[in-house]
Amino acid sequence: MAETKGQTVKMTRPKMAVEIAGLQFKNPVMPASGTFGYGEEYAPFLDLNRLGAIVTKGLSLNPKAGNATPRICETVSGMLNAIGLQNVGIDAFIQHKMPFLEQLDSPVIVNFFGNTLEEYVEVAARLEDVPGVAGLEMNISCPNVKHGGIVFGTEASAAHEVVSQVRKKTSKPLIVKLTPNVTNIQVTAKAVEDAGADAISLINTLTGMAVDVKTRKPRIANTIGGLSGPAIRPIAVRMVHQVVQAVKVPVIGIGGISRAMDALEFLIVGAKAVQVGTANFVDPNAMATIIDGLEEFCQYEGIEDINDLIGTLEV
Amino acid sequence: MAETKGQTVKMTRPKMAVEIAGLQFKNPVMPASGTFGYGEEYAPFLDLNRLGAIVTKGLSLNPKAGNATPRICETVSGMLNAIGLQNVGIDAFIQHKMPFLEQLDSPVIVNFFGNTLEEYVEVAARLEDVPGVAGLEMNISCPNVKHGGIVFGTEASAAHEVVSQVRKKTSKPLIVKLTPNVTNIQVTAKAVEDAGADAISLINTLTGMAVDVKTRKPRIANTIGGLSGPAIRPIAVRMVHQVVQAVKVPVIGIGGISRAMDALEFLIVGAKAVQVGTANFVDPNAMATIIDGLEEFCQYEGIEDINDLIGTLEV
Amino acid sequence: MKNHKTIILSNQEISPGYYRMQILAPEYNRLAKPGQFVMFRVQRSLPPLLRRPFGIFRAGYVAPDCDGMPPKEFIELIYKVVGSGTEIMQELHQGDRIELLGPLGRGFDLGEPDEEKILVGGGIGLVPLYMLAEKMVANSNVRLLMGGRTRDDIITVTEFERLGVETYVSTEDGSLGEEGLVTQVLERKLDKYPNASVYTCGPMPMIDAVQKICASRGTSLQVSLEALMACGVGACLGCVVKGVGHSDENPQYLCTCKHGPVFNAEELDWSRLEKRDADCGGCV
Amino acid sequence: MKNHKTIILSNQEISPGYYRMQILAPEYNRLAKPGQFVMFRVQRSLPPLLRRPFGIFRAGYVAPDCDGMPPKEFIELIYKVVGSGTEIMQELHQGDRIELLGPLGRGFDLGEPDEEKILVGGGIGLVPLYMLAEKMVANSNVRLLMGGRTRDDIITVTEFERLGVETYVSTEDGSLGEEGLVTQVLERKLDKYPNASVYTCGPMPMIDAVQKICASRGTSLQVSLEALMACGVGACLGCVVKGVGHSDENPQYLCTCKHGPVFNAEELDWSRLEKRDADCGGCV
Ligand SMILES: Cc1cc2nc3c(=O)[nH]c(=O)nc-3n(C[C@H](O)[C@H](O)[C@H](O)COP(=O)(O)OP(=O)(O)OC[C@H]3O[C@@H](n4cnc5c(N)ncnc54)[C@H](O)[C@@H]3O)c2cc1C
Ligand SMILES: Cc1cc2nc3c(=O)[nH]c(=O)nc-3n(C[C@H](O)[C@H](O)[C@H](O)COP(=O)(O)OP(=O)(O)OC[C@H]3O[C@@H](n4cnc5c(N)ncnc54)[C@H](O)[C@@H]3O)c2cc1C
Ligand SMILES: Cc1cc2nc3c(=O)[nH]c(=O)nc-3n(C[C@H](O)[C@H](O)[C@H](O)COP(=O)(O)O)c2cc1C
Ligand SMILES: Cc1cc2nc3c(=O)[nH]c(=O)nc-3n(C[C@H](O)[C@H](O)[C@H](O)COP(=O)(O)O)c2cc1C
Ligand code: FES
Ligand code: FES
Repeated sequence: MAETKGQTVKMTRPKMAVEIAGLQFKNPVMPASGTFGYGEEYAPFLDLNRLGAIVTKGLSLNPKAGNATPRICETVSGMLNAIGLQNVGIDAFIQHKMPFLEQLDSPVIVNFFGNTLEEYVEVAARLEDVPGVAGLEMNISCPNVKHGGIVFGTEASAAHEVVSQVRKKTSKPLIVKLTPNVTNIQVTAKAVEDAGADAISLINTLTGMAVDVKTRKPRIANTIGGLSGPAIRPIAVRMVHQVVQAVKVPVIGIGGISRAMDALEFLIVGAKAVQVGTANFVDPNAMATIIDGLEEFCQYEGIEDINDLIGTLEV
Repeated sequence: MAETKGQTVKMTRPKMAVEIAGLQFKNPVMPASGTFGYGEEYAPFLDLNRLGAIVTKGLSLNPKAGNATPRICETVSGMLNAIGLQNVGIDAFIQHKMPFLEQLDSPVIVNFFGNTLEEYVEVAARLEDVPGVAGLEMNISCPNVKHGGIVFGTEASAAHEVVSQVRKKTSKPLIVKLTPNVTNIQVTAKAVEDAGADAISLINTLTGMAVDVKTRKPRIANTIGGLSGPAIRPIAVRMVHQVVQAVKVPVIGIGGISRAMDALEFLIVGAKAVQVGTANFVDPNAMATIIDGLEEFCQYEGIEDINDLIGTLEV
Repeated sequence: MKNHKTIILSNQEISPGYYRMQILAPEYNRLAKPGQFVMFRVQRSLPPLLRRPFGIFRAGYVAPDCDGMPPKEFIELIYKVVGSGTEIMQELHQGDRIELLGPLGRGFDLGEPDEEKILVGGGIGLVPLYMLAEKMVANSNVRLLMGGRTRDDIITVTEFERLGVETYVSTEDGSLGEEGLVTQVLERKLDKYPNASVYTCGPMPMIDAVQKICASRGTSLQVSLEALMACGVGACLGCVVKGVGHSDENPQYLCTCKHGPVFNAEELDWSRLEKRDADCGGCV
Repeated sequence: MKNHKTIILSNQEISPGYYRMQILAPEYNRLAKPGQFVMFRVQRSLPPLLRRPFGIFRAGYVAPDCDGMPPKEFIELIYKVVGSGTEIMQELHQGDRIELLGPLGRGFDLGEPDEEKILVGGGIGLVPLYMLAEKMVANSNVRLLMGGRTRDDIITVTEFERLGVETYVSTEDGSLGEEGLVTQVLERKLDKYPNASVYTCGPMPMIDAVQKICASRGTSLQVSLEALMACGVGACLGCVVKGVGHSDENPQYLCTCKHGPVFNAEELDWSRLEKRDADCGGCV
């Protein structure tokens, strides 16, 4: 049946552009923060201008040392990481990394975080006037040092407050990235929407752990790390589905996307764009292949504009 | 180094028995509820008396129809299921399934659930005097129909109440099985310990979803299902680790165990026993192989009693 | 019913996208009944995680080595490459290690001797009909009505003919045999042999049409169903179909793996049977 | 630095548990520097999910077919089977499709001509030293001190000898060469050639001992490190080691994949280097 469709469509190229919070993306595919460095690391392997957007490694006010090693470990169809948000700090980023990113066509989204509410606000403020920063992605999966280390994103009220404060300081499109380690993702999603988020991205990693049975030590120095990769995709699709039902702002789907087929699951449940994380490590060209695959799928199915595919789940 | 150990140990067989809530298990390996039918289905493939215990399919007061099909779907290194707790009901179980189970050496643990608090209590009460029922495993991952369908196990107060009520009606060892779909597993664990659970088992499945991109339909009729299998193991190990830190009652580890190595991760973080679920489908002999593997590991590492291995994580 | 760790004897493409795999399978020639199936696993491979169900096409003895040892038993599977698991299967070679759980399920009832027998196979659905025909030809007239989308879907017909089965081929695009649906042929044959019993396996829409035809004529019908399966042994309840007495209060589910895959048409609640194919294409 | 989809030319066991794999690798003979590595992936295979890092043992040209085409380039890896990924690698055959990301990282600095060069290799750590020796023998005396636990761990020594490298073998159990640690031999050689430069790769405890010896004598040392890697290109920050100026306030991390795997010993903070081996044995 699909074949008949394939034969009958005119071979015009489908429209692939999507818009999120006023930002224009030439296609709905972009890297997930922390898996693509500051962009330049992947320039030898992939035409960065093909991407819908570039999303940077998460940035904090000051340079951050991160965790002890070992920091990563492969698990079944996934990996654990506890990099500990090591980064060069916002000033060094602006000075040393932005010049490269600024010259790209693709919009640059800066992912950032803080260990206190004030730090979140301060980082957002510093990014306000930086040329070439198209939008912000706010990672609320960080422990709130002032409040006993509870992760901002796991308490709707804390999430609401930190997003509200940041919202006051930035006029840029603000994407809030949710942690999946919660009982009810719709509650946090609504809280951050209510606090002024222009869009929501999810999921960040699921907390996990692996043990080396010979040494009896955790496989990563930090004991607990974040699980990513194909293994988590069903959880991510479920959460994106739930969030799309709960909020009006656009949603960006993340989690275990390696192939166009995987990206399609997220688009069909209603994500307007997707981010690709761990798959970049497996294949530095993964995003290009996914973009091609999405285009082919639309062509094959006779979909003229990828927006016509978004949210077409039949329940 | 391990080899030197292997060479120097005397070849006496390690002690494999563990005790949980007064129950004696000849080894720490048992099936996870719902993946082993009522035991008899696997009798042709495996000597059921080799198992530490038998855990039945989840039972409710009345026969339960379960969900529409398709009910299962493979995902990357895992599977989704939405069987919908189809079962024969407690009376038919006692009449038709117990006679077979009663003649086994291995203790029989009956998994049960309810859609209301009263149903939980009633099922436990009916099991109280059934000969051959060694213990109960209470599945609190069910929607509480009286309270807007919120899953009992996702609210510490609801979990506390239902376990307290059941505790009053049963003198049998009571294992409470936790859902992993919560922000803080330690909170639910403490609540059910406080309510009188003799032991805690975890994890039940993580909610997930998969989409057929051609038909644009969810792959399982129920839209959302439970994710199990190797993919979820890191999440399960992390949660068992956290629960062991939080409670004094013994913990049974579940989630993605296919091999002895996997079971060892759980024992090392402190589980006194493990349950094997999805792996039974892949290899009906999996539990026997795991038991053999655990014994070999102990022998090789010079561990005389498997209890000496439990909780030996070095952080 | 056992789990055998065994090896592949051969694995060959017999039509575009269709493969025939011969596997060393102790006890199968003696034990396997027509319509039974196996749960197949590539040893130590992941993905796929779950085993894949396949009907037994035929069982037999490998020509004995001149070593005085008893001859070895084998089975043959015929499979179509449709997704992740069968894609891996097509790459397997002689000597590769696999596992078979089986023989599983309830097979066909052979029916009365001397009765007219009509087998209706759609595409790969013809697989379980071969052993059935093998047993039936001894004492009945057996006709095989074989349908497919196109000529590539028509497989092993000559093998049925060699058994002495009369075969009738139809394809939807007319590229082989009669143009049209196999059910047209069935109606004609039933006009001619109104007392025949029908046995069918194939895609759900075909089975459904066959059921309607047989029900309207009061013809005895056995169907072999497919369903998504995790365990294959009645433990997971993933593969259920609704029995004729089913209601929500009094659920009467039948496991395709254990109570089937072959059912008498009257056992099933046809109004509530899922009409979509089990096909889960590219799930993983 | 590219991702090549390419094929295996050969894959053979050269000592129990050690394999040599030759891979078609365009541009590598021209571009690869001693000490660089590749991220290897079995195409379409999962597990393993992540690529595996391997040093480049040697690069060269395949003997040209008489077809007038320019000769094809290859590289050789030598790997030890230790876990899930290398277990799959050992089953690969000529023609199997794989992917190579590389050549990656910073290689060895060849040092001054006419200097004495001492290479210290432990087990599989000898891999990156071969290309290094190949380049160095043109203008320096090169000695290879090769250590292992037992004789099976001593590989490719004759190949080094064929280059004109003087080799000294030691094994912990005395089953080949001198009994004891390779560091004993190093001390003796440094007594004799106090101005030599040292280049080393091997297990962490060995590297650590070599570093202590060289530091105490003021000997110039380059080390090739191993680390768990996800990306291989400096993006994931999984593979970091602490640089000599590192502090929590002013983190100075170096990526083993990008700033290494070869480091001058002075660049690293040896007091804070993880002493345990990267080996993650059987993680998956
Ligand atoms: C009793 C029985 C007998 C069968 N006999 C044959 C046979 O002889 N020859 C043959 O080619 N096929 C047969 N099938 C169908 C066969 O099982 C599927 O084609 C096969 O499982 C597809 O696996 P895959 O990994 O290639 O496809 P994928 O689509 O990647 O599989 C994903 C999941 O869906 C399941 N699935 C997909 N299609 C089917 C299907 N049609 N029926 C059941 N499960 C499915 C798979 O088992 C797997 O769990 C039979 C099915 C059943 C239930
Ligand atoms: C720059 C570099 C060069 C290397 N060169 C060689 C070589 O030439 N020959 C060779 O045999 N080995 C080499 N190694 C080690 C090799 O990468 C590992 O032996 C291999 O990754 C093990 O994979 P596995 O799946 O078999 O083991 P598993 O233990 O199953 O692997 C699990 C995870 O741990 C990682 N891992 C395990 N051991 C190591 C290790 N020692 N170093 C880094 N990561 C590890 C794997 O990459 C994987 O991500 C090198 C490592 C690095 C960093
Ligand atoms: C090594 C690594 C580092 C990451 N760093 C960040 C980060 O700095 N900020 C952030 O918001 N998410 C970070 N993430 C999470 C990813 O952006 C993404 O949400 C997650 O990995 C799930 O997607 P995947 O399965 O495609 O990898 C990181 C993930 C990995 C694997
Ligand atoms: C098909 C299927 C049915 C299940 N039915 C039940 C059940 O009735 N009661 C219950 O407590 N858990 C049930 N579970 C959850 C398992 O007992 C187990 O907690 C979960 O599958 C994780 O373990 P695994 O990864 O080893 O499968 C079921 C799981 C599967 C896959
Ligand atoms: S496949 Fe598990 S019950 Fe039929
Ligand atoms: S391996 Fe990713 S930064 Fe080095």
